[in-house]
Amino acid sequence: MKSTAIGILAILLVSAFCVLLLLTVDYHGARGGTDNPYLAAGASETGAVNLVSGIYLNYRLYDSLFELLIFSMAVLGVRFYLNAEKSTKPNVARVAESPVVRIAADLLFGPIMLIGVYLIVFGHLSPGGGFSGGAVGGTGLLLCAAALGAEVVARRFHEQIIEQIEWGILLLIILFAVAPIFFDRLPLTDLLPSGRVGKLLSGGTIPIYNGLIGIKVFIGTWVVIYSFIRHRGEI
Amino acid sequence: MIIALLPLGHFLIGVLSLLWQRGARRILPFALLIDVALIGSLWSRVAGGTSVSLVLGGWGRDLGIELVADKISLGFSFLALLLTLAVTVYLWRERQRPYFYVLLHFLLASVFALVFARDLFNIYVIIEILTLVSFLLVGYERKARQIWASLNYLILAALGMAMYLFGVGIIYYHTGTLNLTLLGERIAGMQDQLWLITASTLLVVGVSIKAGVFVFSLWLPAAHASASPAVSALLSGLVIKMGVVVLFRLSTVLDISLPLIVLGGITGVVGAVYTMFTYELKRMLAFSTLSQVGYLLVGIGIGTPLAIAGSLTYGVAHGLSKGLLFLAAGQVVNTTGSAFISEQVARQEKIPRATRIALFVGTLSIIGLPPLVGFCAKGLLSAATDSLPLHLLLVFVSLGTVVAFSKLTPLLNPRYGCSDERAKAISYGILALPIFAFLPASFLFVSWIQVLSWLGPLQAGESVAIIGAGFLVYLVLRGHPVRLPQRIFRLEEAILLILAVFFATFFLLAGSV
Amino acid sequence: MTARTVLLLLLPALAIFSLSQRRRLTAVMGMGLFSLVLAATYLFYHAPDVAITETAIGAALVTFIYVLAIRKTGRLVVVCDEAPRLIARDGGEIVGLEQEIMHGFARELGLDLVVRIVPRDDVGAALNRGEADVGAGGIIREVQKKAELISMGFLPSALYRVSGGIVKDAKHLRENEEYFEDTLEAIREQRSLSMTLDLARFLAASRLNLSNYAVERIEGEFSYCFLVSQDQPELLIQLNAYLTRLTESGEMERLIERYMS
Amino acid sequence: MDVANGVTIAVILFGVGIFALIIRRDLVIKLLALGLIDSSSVLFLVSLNAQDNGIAPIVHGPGANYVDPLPQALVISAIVINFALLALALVFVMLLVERYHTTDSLRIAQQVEREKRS
Repeated sequence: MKSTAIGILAILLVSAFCVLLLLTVDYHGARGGTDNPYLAAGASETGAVNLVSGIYLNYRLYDSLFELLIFSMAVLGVRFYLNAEKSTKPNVARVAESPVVRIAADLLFGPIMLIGVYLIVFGHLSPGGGFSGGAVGGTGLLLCAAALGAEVVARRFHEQIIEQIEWGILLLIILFAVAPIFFDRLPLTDLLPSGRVGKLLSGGTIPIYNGLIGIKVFIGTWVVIYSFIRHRGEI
Repeated sequence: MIIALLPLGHFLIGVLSLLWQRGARRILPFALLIDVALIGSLWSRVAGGTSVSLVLGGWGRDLGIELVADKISLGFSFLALLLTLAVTVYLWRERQRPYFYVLLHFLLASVFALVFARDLFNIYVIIEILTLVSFLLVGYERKARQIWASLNYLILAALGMAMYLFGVGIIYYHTGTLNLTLLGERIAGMQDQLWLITASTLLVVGVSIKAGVFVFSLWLPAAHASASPAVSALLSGLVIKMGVVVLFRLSTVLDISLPLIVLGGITGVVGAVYTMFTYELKRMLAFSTLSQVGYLLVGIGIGTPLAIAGSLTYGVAHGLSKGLLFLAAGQVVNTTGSAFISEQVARQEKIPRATRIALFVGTLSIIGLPPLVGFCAKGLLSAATDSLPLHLLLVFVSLGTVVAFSKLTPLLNPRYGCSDERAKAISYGILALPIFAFLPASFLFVSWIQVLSWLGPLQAGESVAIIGAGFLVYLVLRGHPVRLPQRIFRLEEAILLILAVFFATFFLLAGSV
Repeated sequence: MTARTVLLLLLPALAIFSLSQRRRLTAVMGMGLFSLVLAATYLFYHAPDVAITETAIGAALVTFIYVLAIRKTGRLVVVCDEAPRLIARDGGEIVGLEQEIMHGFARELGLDLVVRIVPRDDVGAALNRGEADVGAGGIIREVQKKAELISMGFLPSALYRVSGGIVKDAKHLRENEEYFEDTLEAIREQRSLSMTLDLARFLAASRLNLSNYAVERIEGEFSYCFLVSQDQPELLIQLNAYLTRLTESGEMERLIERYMS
Repeated sequence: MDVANGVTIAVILFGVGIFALIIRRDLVIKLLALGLIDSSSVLFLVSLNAQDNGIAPIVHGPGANYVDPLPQALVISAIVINFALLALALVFVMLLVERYHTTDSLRIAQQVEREKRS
């Protein structure tokens, strides 16, 4: 088929697809949340003010565990495929040339890390959570790498060790999730008291999961970014 | 509780073997042993036809994620165990990187999670893991061809899963639940609603891309043919079946039987034609997987208990034989150094004897020679099909398979042969034994009285007749190679085709209610 | 027109704009902006958690790894020593026939061209180390016997042997000067020298005073070519195809006319 | 009802994504289009289940008109999963480009074919 023919066919099919979807999805404004089981009892059952966190790390923790597995496998895959081909230039400590970048990076690094930590710690009370907090932290480290050079950062976070830590934390998370069976409860049950709703120490196991996931994602993000930087040979 | 432990346990062991890389290879057999024990104890609870259900975290069905074990999930769990064991033994001597074993554990974890899953979004997450694992496994040796096949696979799979997510969104918006059981209750009597038809189409199309349904799975031949033999065996034998399992789960709730029959028919016929006229061993096996998936879908689409039993038995049977064939084919390609059957025939003195026997057994099973497991499953399925056109369709697919696999007959010359590595021979044995012992495999889904009452001399006669006829057709066709269009396997054309068949599926669904 | 409507209408516009870009970097940046707008839209849909996740992952992380990746994917690295008219510095830029050819070739592959000037002996080494993709700078096809892959010749050339000069200092007596600039320098200072120069370099050198040197034309048919790193046979096929197309379309003749006459 | 609601826009974005996925041959752009498709499914889920006058599901009192938190929780998983797939796809594209020196999908496909035949 010629490319024009493909283009015409594509336009026809895609627009028909869109029209079909729009016509059949009988959208008439969202339903109210009155009959929603999560809204009815979510906060008191999980102890998390942020219902999204409550669902994410309590009601549907099973999904989140597997999602974490996907993330870890992606990190593993990126490292496996990028690092196997030995980078021809071992010294990648090239610092960003423009002083503006350095100063901006210096200035932004602290606040970004702070935001990351805040998202993790208060994930059950306000929007945020382990995943977004960890990703923000990892991205902050990229800024640091841009200012100081990736090698400097990498030396602080020794690769082999942080990888062990990353997987160790994943192990901890699963063990923690499976642990209730030793107390004769179903796996993934929240054993801790949910505490007074709205306080920092509430939400049962949710803050613990948030913390562990946060550290894990933080490391994972950095490993991905560092693998890309190393493969590229400069920042 | 055991239901949750199977996936989570493998998840855990996978992480453990990553942390303790030197032991990764040796942990795997022990883990499999534990699995056998766990599945065995579950089996005793579902054997009577009941199912075991568990909502994680102790919540209600409307809040938490439900896992359900029934005979079908356990049957496929057994298939997963056998295939993994065979692959591990097959690769025992060629020390793989620990990475490989970690991926195997994660593959098992996701397979167990999927066969028990009863939640639309949970299925989404687990299918994505399967995508990721197969993606990493296909490109594992880092050959450019594999990487390209993997990338095509990933792009199409991601497109499919986005469609699936749209479907999930529509369903949740209208019903407020993701649990399949609850969903079934809530949509009762709503089958003619347009939104439900669209959502069903989106779900079916999304999963079909993973399941090896012809028009949706144009990535499959390249990926399965270019991966290393062990990986191909796992992908073809196991991962594809997982898509079929999900389609089956959906079909119990949504009314999708007509599209399944039509898509299955197309898949079967086109797959059979491509199998007949492909002269590259592993690519031919990959196409044969397509045609057999057609079989499975037709069975699920017919929807009577017998048809479903036949179809899912066939799923397990095909997993075993295709696994065996891919492992043996890998050895054939390795020893002769050629991917094409004609050149392999020319150098066949290099093919070890055990490999030859394995190839022979796998072929016999896949063409449905009584009393192997392939025959058993095909017989059940054909007994369940009472409409004539469908029956003819199944006969055609079987015929195509026989014609295609007759190409292997020159390879099976018993005069030649040298001895094989012991590990390889054992791994063939692991898969070949259940093929011979057909009865246990079919008992998984149907009681043995039913099996014996349905599989009479009529079925056996039909099967043998098909094999004979197929061989004759092969003899006629032998000298006339045919080149079939390969362009549809390009990424762009594949997406166009997927869209086109999306509409076909939609109108089939709309027409059937 | 609420703010949400504006943001929503901005989304398809941004998406179409970015995905129709030719330059990958613009497209990536466009999609990064798209993600930010999307995150803002989520806020209007009362989904702060989704908005934060989308900002942290969709907008920041994804964009960063895209930028890191396309910098790596998008380069065609050419190493060469200077050869006047073929590939040489002119002010801040690198100009010449080979530069023009490589520029067109890189554009056809969709890559950014990077030219690095290295000592002439290092051209092969840089290719072997995988630091560069193509070697250029007056490479003579018939002289090459190394492991690199050699493209077809695209321009006839000649070889001249230049030797002699005044021995100032024993350590200056050397076969090859590192850069062509050094060779010119040596001739200007009339140092001792023994070099084989291709046509382009010889023409540049002959503007200087060569009366103290013995000049001898080497017999044989020679032509210019490119070197390709030996782990990239596909690149060689592409390069040869490109050169053939240039020659057949007459474009090559025009280029040669422009630079060599 | 407003035509420019999230659902409509999400479907349009989905269409734009598929279209770009088909007609753009540059693999990096293809991946961007894939990211767009994923984003559109996220927008679809979020906007479909959010009422206009609702408030974010951070509970501070009973009876308020909160939006449904479940789709938001699902969507967070989806975003992370899509990131994971994308990072890996990008790595594979990089490996392919290093080998074939092009991001053109058609040309890579041709070269893979050619390699296979030889």
